[in-house]
Amino acid sequence: MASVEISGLRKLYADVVALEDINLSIPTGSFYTLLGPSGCGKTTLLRTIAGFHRQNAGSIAIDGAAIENLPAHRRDVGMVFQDYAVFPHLSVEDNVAFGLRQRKLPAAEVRQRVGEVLEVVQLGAYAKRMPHELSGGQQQRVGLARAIVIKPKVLLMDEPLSNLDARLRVDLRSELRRIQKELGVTTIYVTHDQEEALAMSDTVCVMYGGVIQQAAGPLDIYLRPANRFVATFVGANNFLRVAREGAGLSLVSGGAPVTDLAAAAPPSGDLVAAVRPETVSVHTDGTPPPEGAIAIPATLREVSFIGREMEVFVTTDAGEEIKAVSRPDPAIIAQPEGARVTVATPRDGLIFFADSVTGGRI
Amino acid sequence: MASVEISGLRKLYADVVALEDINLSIPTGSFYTLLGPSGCGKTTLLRTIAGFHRQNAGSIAIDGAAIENLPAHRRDVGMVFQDYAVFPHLSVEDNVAFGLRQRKLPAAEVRQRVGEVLEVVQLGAYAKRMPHELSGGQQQRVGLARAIVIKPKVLLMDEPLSNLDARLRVDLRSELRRIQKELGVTTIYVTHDQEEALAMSDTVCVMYGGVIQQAAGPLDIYLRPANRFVATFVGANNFLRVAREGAGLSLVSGGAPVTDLAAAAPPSGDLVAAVRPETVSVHTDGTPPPEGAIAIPATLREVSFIGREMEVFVTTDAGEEIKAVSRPDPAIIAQPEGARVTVATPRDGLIFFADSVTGGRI
Amino acid sequence: DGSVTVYTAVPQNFIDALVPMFEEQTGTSVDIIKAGSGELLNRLTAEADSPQADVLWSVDGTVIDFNPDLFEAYEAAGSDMLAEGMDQSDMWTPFTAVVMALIVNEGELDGKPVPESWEALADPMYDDMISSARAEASGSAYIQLATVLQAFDSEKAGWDVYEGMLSNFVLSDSSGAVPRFVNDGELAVGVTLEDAALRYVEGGGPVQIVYPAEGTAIAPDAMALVKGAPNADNAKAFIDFMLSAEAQQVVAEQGRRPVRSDVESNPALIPLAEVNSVGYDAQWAADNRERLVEAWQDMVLDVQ
Amino acid sequence: MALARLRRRLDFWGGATLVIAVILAVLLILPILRVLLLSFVDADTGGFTLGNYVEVFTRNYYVNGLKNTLFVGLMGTLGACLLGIPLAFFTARFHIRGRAWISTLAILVLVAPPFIGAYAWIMMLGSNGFITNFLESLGISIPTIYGAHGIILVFTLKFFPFVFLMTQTALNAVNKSFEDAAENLGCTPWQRFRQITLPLVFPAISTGAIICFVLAIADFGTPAILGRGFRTLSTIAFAAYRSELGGLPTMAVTVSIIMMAISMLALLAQRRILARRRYASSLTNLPVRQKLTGWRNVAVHLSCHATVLIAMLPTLVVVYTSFLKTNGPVFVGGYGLESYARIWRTAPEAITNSFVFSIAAVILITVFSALISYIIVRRETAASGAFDFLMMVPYLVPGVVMAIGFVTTFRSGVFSGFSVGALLILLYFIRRLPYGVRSTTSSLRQIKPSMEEAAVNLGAPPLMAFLKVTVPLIVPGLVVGSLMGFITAINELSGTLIIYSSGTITMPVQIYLAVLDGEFGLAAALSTLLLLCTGACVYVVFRFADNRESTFV
Ligand SMILES: Nc1ncnc2c1ncn2[C@@H]1O[C@H](COP(=O)(O)OP(=O)(O)OP(=O)(O)O)[C@@H](O)[C@H]1O
Ligand SMILES: Nc1ncnc2c1ncn2[C@@H]1O[C@H](COP(=O)(O)OP(=O)(O)OP(=O)(O)O)[C@@H](O)[C@H]1O
Ligand SMILES: [Mg+2]
Ligand SMILES: [Mg+2]
Repeated sequence: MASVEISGLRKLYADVVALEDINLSIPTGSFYTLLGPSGCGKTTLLRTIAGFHRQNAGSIAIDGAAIENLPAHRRDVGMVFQDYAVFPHLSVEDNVAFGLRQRKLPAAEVRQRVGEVLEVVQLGAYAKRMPHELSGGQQQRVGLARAIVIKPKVLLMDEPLSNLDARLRVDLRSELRRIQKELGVTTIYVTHDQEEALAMSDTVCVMYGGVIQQAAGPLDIYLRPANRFVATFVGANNFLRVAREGAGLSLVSGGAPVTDLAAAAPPSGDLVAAVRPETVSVHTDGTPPPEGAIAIPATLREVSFIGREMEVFVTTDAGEEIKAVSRPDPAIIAQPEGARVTVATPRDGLIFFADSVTGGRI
Repeated sequence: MASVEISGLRKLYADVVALEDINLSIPTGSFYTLLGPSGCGKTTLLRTIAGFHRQNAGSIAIDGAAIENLPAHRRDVGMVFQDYAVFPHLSVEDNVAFGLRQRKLPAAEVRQRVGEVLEVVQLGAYAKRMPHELSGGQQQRVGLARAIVIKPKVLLMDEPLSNLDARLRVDLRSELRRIQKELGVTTIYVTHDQEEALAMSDTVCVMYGGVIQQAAGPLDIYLRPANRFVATFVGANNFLRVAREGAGLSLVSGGAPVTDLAAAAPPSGDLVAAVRPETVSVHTDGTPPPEGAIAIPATLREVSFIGREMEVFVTTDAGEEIKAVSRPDPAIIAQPEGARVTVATPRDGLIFFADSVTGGRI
Repeated sequence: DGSVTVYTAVPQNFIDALVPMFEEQTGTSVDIIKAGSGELLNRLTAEADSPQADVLWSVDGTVIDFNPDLFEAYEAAGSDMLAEGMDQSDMWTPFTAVVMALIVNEGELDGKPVPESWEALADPMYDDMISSARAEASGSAYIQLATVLQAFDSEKAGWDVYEGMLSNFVLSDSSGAVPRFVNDGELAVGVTLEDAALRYVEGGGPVQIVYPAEGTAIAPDAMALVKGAPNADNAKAFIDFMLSAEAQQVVAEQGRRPVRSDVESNPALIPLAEVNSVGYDAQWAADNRERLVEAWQDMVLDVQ
Repeated sequence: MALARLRRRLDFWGGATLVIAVILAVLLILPILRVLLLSFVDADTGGFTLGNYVEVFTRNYYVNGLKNTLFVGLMGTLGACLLGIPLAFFTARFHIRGRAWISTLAILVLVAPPFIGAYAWIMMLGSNGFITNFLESLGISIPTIYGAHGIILVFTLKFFPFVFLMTQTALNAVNKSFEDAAENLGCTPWQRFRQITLPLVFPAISTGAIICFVLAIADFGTPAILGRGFRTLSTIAFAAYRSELGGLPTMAVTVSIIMMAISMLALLAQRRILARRRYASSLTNLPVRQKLTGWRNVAVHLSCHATVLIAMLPTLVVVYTSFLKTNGPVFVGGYGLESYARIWRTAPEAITNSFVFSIAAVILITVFSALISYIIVRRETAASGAFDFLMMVPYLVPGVVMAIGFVTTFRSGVFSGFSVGALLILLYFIRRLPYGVRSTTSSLRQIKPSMEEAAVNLGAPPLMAFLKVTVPLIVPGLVVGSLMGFITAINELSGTLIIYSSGTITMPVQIYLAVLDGEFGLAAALSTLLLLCTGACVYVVFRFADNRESTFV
């Protein structure tokens, strides 16, 4: 239970920059998630903290004490591995006891702590089993028990759920969060699944290209993405081209101009507007769009009914594609390809960005 | 392009019944999906149609001609394999040409048809590549091209997307559907992913235990499941216990009695009501449930924000668990665990079933 | 007491019979390295700086004459009892007299007459019926070659006969296998050592020994003290023992000709005096070895 | 700072890498270089010359040997493929009763003691062989076993298990969907086999064939005994080494180097061809074995069982012979244990030595296999690649070359001072180390690195993590590799023959000498004993290895 402070961290593989000027600060006891696409450096950051490889620059401090030069086996951070890494030649009990024995604790204490921790992960009855007699989810919990029994200052997890099937993944999500809260251990969690990150975290840290893009609470990340990349990666936004009209901004595809943000916009450079699919509604002749919303005429391209929701893909007259997601509406599903529709989104559903991969919000 | 008629099909492995009395009828050009959990017999049915093993009873007819006794290499059905099965020692071109050469077509025609089909699957530029130089999605398309180039009467696909990553899976879904429509080839498609089945199919055939449970259009399957199994497998329903009260039925967890269905209910045996999570709304003190809805008092257990939606788990006072899914509501997300809430669902959101795995709808 | 290291090319049956006797008599333990004589010489050359061996036992004497640097002259006790013609060099002591002979399996001759001379072996009717070791690889096969070359009027005449023989030969790499092949009926005739043939005769095999009419080699085989031998005294005792009447008696029992005048040959063999000798010139054989082997190697490719 | 970096480099693994590099340099590279140098030495003057090579490529005697070697090597390999591929296909695709038995026999054929098998063939198919005589009594006359065709027959039967086992393993891993897809696209079963299955297992077939080829051209015993006038490079090299002229074995070495070069060329050619054809196999979608019926079933069963039984015949003859009654070198009819009695008189030392040397070598092999495998698999340094490559070298270097290299390197100069026993142990160690490394490496590759990282993360220093987590997990690989090392070490002949000395004779050498003396009974008894030890090891390997058959190739 400790706070983590990382500053100016930089890591190269040969001449590939894997991490660039990473600065982050994690308060004691919180659940901190690194979220980002494949190759963005999440694993590298986690493994650098664990000491499996050395940074090229920067410092890592736990509770104020620098640890970046300690060898991995002396860092006192627990780690839960993506592939569980449960020692197959040791029983559940011996797996969990491994770290304690390494620390030369008295046998009685080892026994007691192993017992306690197995209760926490609800594996008490499995103490004598060998790993191959356990299911994937149970093995995952052995991996977790083994990491937390040593009372690490910080707990690291690298996509611990990604090898499990969809249902188990959702179940274990709550389970992991429960245990983390119960122990109050500061946790750094890696995932590339936005749903997982949003559901579990106190803070979500979105990374891209070895650089931190935004670190904030789940709702903030979702509703107020700091830059275009975050908006792309979290929330599956539509991006629409923006035209400058005198002092105002308007969508190229149509709709009334937006003026209130024009002042904040940079004097030059292209802009885009992000629109979340669930804020877009689709209207046929019979149902007019709501008053005050931005309405864009378009052609229906595809309607896909996927159960709880339907996905509607339309092409605006300006040739832009927009995806709308809503509860299924048989009237829309029944529309033929090529039907004329109007899509609408409320004004405050638009977020403007400079038009580059990581262009900032305006 | 042909119709498929299967009747009384039965298949045993040793003494395990894998298929029992399968009857189905697929109109020319339609996209027919077999959906069901692992082990329900989907692959067995598909491979029996392809001729990889022999049925124990029943008949299979394509365009009215019985094929069930032809050897596999003379059935003229195309097949796309789950693991692509692209021949690794042949180039893309040679893979696609394989079936044509087998049919001893003239070289010029082979060349021309291969060229055409590679354009259809958008791999024209890759003709000379070897399979290991292709991505998973591209290999999948080679497998598809190879199957369709022989102009099979029927196209079979066994979970062709399940080995691909989530994003590609969604992209290829539309792609496959587009190609199938373009060619108009009658297609039998196997999946265990309900979203995929609902999004792609003309008809979804839900199987369980080697038996067809329901075959209908996607909306019908989702909104009007024929039995409890279909309701469980498609739509992630909540199931609530039902009490008989005189001539009426009511939920054990509470809410006004439902009387109109009582007549249809069997005279004895337990019943359950299925409630789809997206029809359930959660209400705190401030916001009363809508008029006329069934309102159930409950305790909040967990709220999970997963982006576009939030999942709310509550326990009713009768001890039943209900999951509600809706657009995120910061007011609910802010509620502490254990808060008192009311959950509500409209009357017509309830579907009643006899309480057994495949209990019928009432 | 102590030990002695012996490099030897002698057949195993001599080792089995003689070495335990020596060990018992002197209390000296014997380490035996058994290999072909060429190989042994390679070893001795390689080890010249720090000799491992004490005695080289039972090799063609010219090998020793040819490499005088590796050995030390020694006059064994009992040298005065050597039979006539056995004492040929100061560098080495004779151990036995080796007689070259033919071994014949009459049953495999398909009715052809038993060959009685070298010249008969050259008769084309024996094509592919005669077993011989390769003269390039086996010491005794080389002696046989040299014997034939010496048995006729000129070397040229000898080569003519030998060429005929060689075209009838079926060659094997080891001389030990020659009588084995004949005994087992794989081939009908073998050019071999008298004592090797005798073991099959005594064992009850369907074979007989024939001495070529033109004469054959009666060649002493040699023992010598290795220069710088770590156990020189034991080595001398070993050589002395092998020349003793007692040991030579065993030699006779094993079918080799003893070198002492006071020990009789094995009664199963005809007396040595009755064997026609070519008066084998070992020095000539040694001097011309390289030339003869190359000629042999070229001839093999032509006639085989 | 620089000091700190050095300290980081020189952790336990840095040190181990260094030690191993030195050992490989001294025991492997140096001796081979010495031999290579020797082939450029003029035997008479001791100066540099290309004359040895000129002589080999111009004198008919050698050129002929070279041609013969290539001929029997290629034909033997072809024969091995013709036997091995169908057998592999039958056992992999059809239900064959006694499949385990077939594999076991094939493996016993591989590990049978060297040299004596050829003699057994003479007893069966020689001019007076019992099969020859039997057929003659039926009025059938067949050519004798001697000459090129006999050598090819023996090579075929002796080496086909390599092709068989490798191909079978590959066939078992071919993704079933490929064959289904071919059928779905209109292939009949035979078309499917030719167009899909065969190309897919071609890499395995060619690897098996290369092993056959390399072993066939280095094989000495078979052409020596069956060749009669037919000389190959291996018999020429041996004859040159044994020739009584003494002096430097320059011609022997030159001929050996040429044999080695041929092997290397063959291997490089195969690698080039394969470079574009590595197909990952599927471990989940495995083919199913088909049940055959009627005459096909009978024919397939017969051919499978007959193949391995015929290949096993020489071994059976050897065992049988060891129980024949003897008088001196002559078999006198009836059965007896004289041959075994003679072992106790003449060979107890050989038996002890064989075990002592092999076990000592195997202990070294075990320890170093564990370390080298770890460095190859887990440490991404230049050394890993170099070690991986070096582990192929001993497969290609004939025993004679290695041994001559040892003698020239360790009998004088800087590295002298090893006893002969120690040299033999080191020779076995370096020649058989690849078995241990290969098996351990594949074991280790299956273990995810996260295993060791987890241990380190839990507080174990690197060496401790290795001992407590890695080593227990690679035990099966280590055991299998070590036993393979043991089997091949205790059967080593060609190298031992050149190095052994006073008191260091081994069983194979004793067998070789007995055969040369025509003492076939003794040789047979010793061979039977050796076969027994080997068989016991094979049994243990079977119990430990996951993929038992492929362990042996
Ligand atoms: N050992 C290595 N050598 C060279 N480059 C590496 C190495 N490991 C990772 N990289 C590179 O560093 C970058 C970051 O990799 P990292 O594994 O941290 O990504 P990640 O965010 O964990 O991705 P994923 O979600 O796929 O696990 C990538 O570009 C990757 O290719
Ligand atoms: N070769 C076989 N021998 C015996 N039983 C089999 C065989 N193949 C399948 N089965 C059994 O038949 C049933 C149906 O299997 P099938 O492979 O058709 O299921 P599936 O619906 O395709 O499942 P999945 O989604 O896992 O692919 C299962 O109970 C399975 O265990
Ligand atoms: Mg990662
Ligand atoms: Mg399936």
